[in-house]
Amino acid sequence: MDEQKKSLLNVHSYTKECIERYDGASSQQTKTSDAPPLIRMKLSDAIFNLCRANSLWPLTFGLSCCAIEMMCCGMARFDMARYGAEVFRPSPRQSDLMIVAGTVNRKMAPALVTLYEQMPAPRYVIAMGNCAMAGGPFAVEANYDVVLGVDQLIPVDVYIPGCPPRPEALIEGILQLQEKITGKRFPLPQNKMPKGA
Amino acid sequence: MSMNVEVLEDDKHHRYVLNMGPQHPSTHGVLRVLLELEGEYAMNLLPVLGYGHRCHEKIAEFKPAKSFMPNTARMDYLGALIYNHGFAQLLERACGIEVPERVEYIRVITSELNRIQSHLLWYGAYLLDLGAFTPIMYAFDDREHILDILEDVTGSRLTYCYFRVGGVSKDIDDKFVTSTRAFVKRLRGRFPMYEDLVNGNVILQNRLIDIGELTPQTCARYGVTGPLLRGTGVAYDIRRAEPYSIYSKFDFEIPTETKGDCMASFLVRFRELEQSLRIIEQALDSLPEGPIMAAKVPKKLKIPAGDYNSSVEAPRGELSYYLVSDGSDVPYRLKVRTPSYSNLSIVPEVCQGMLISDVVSAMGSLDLVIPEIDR
Amino acid sequence: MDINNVKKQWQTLATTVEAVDYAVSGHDYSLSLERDKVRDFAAFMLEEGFYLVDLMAVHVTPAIEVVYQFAHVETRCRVLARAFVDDNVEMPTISDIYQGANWHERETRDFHGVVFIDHPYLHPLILPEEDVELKPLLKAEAKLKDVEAIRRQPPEPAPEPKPKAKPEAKPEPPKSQEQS
Amino acid sequence: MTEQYLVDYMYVLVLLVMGAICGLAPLLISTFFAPRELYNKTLDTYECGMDPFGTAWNIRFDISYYLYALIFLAFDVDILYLFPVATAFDKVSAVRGISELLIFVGILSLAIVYAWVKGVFSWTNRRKAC
Repeated sequence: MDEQKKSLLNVHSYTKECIERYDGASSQQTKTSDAPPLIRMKLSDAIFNLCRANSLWPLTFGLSCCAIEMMCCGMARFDMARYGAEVFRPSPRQSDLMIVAGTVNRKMAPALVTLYEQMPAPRYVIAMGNCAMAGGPFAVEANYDVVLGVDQLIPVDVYIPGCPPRPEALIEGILQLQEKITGKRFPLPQNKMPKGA
Repeated sequence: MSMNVEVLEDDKHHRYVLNMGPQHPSTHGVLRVLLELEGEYAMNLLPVLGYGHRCHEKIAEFKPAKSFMPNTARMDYLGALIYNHGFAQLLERACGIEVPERVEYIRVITSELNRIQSHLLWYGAYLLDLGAFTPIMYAFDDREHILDILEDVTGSRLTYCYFRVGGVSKDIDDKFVTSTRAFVKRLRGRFPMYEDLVNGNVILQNRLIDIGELTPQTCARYGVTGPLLRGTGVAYDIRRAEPYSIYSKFDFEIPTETKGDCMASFLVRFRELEQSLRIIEQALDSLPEGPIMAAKVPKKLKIPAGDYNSSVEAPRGELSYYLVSDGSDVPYRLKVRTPSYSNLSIVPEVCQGMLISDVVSAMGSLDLVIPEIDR
Repeated sequence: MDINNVKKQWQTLATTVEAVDYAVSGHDYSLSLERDKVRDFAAFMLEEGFYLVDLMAVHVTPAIEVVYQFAHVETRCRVLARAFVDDNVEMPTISDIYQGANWHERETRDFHGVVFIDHPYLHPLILPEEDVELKPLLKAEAKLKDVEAIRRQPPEPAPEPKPKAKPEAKPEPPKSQEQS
Repeated sequence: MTEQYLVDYMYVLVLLVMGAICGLAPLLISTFFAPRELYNKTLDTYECGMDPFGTAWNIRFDISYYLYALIFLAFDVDILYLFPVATAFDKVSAVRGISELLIFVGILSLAIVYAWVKGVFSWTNRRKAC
């Protein structure tokens, strides 16, 4: 009974997997099944995509500075609620959008991949900020710990540059994701905003 | 009293070990705390750090000292200008550069605005941890005002890189002065509303009073500084104890409490908002004219060999830089002593045996910023 | 906490006690300690009411130098105490006196590989578990400097305000520190 | 006369069917239309991105939870007896109905008063390591 016990701080079961993915050796071998839905109809797809795009529930995954701009986005002034994205779910089970807001380092990579895999099937990823895109200000010769870009670990749908990107950039990223899901960009509510708002 | 990892492994005690792990709403970032639970009581806690480590100190040894300024803002992004101030002061001390009078005033005004912004975010996030959703909306509404004021001058909203060695990069105009005065008046008017909405709330008091008590001796043994130390009755504030820049010119009190529990540090931070407003007003009244850059700042900053210290009062406690220079312009070794690092180290002793919800409220009162701990 | 008898006590504990100009270097006293005196120095400082600001290591040639920084709450007095690690890079721990040093020591071990003797839980703190041997902050051979190079050069006899010219002859360092 | 009888039962049947549909429809939709993309860790227990330690089966629960269950049980049974009262409520004068109801519930709530006095509801906020 002793040997298979994991020491508390021991290596996460996904560390080897992350190292392989980071070196480009394996690409998402951990996918066990990838069957499409049982009933595939154009109409049902259109309806479901419309619903998914307009109610993207992000996972609270704030790692560093970009997390504060993500919070500003959720607040009254920039208000992601206009696009259905303001419900920040703490657990990946109830969220379908993972906004990687901050720097991912080698110790955090296994947790990132685990959380990505524990989200229900139609899952989307936004890489927010230069650190999540390509290591940002830490992609220097002296860096021994920061993962240069989240897309080497998990597939990313929308990249948002900036350090940290402005809240408007995050909202534009969500609109781009909605366009990617449904194929068309929704008439922005801003068009009907009262003058001077 | 710290968690003994070996005892746990063979599981004789059938205690339930839970990860309050890297992705958790109440850890304000990627801090992982191992809770060894007995029913609702966390009998042992073991914070595990390193999930936000970004090699700042190694980067400092590869770049000229002047170009490390953006990194200081990314260590504690809520007190970025104060981190800039500490680093600029470090290099000015080392190279003997005199800073013009106006620059000192600009630095104090913008640093205090940054301190208010950091305390407002703490105020909202802490109450969000305790389950209150409305105060964070009010706090962020005020905070956005500061972000606009500082954005006109510094150009960014969060990770400022506004100070330079010997001065600042852009002068403040009178639009900045008028909007700052308007903001001071507005925020001072909202304090009664905050007082009624939150501080007087009985649920908050039950959640905070007698939770996580600290004594000055514990703070000395752990190196805890900032609002937590002032909560225990010790009026230690670097702006008053080691007056740097021109803080000696302003009169402001150091708010302290006596009990040292979560409510004490809550009230101390809340009252510090008022003191920062007073400093800003006095600084705005006596803002001198003058250049915004020291006369002769060498392009390649030769730092004479030796080791230098500079400590400033960050929103969370004492921030001190320690620079070892071997005469070239690249630092030989730069260590940044960040306040939350020592503030967090009291968790295993103070939160031992607490209910889980009290652990969340005690850690929220530490006002943690994780990349500042992991550097 | 009156500074005089504290200084007398320092004379007994530390090998050199040097008052330093706060305006330039940011701390008041710079001491260098023997390795085995570190624990009783820490105990004495705790009695006097100092709190441990920081504990860090600097990689220099004869041996890695561990720097302790103390400050006092009532009176302004910043003290920097230095000690050299012994040959197999070990240092007595002070985490039972100053519990705050527990994490500082684990971090110094992460970055510099300084092993602190009878430290309660010397696991890596900041680096991942399997990176015990990484020791990122150790200097590459080319950049490694002697300990004298990072000491403050004695000010010129006439310290005129303009930046000092590079001293041609390397002045004999006043403190003779024979390190094994 | 029998039609009226049947019509009444028809309402009950319709409501039952509607309830079943509202219950099962989301389940059916999600089984048929949801994409089935599973990973290794999708079905593992979620613990903040980390691997959980050990199973949750062999932990010993605290005694205080057991007492909460007991009190819940007392009132669960109590509700059970109130269903027949509800049906026969209109045959008795209002005052008598209400007073008997209150006596019945009052007696049963003594269990809570007893538990309260015994301090089941007061959680000490600190428990020293045993």
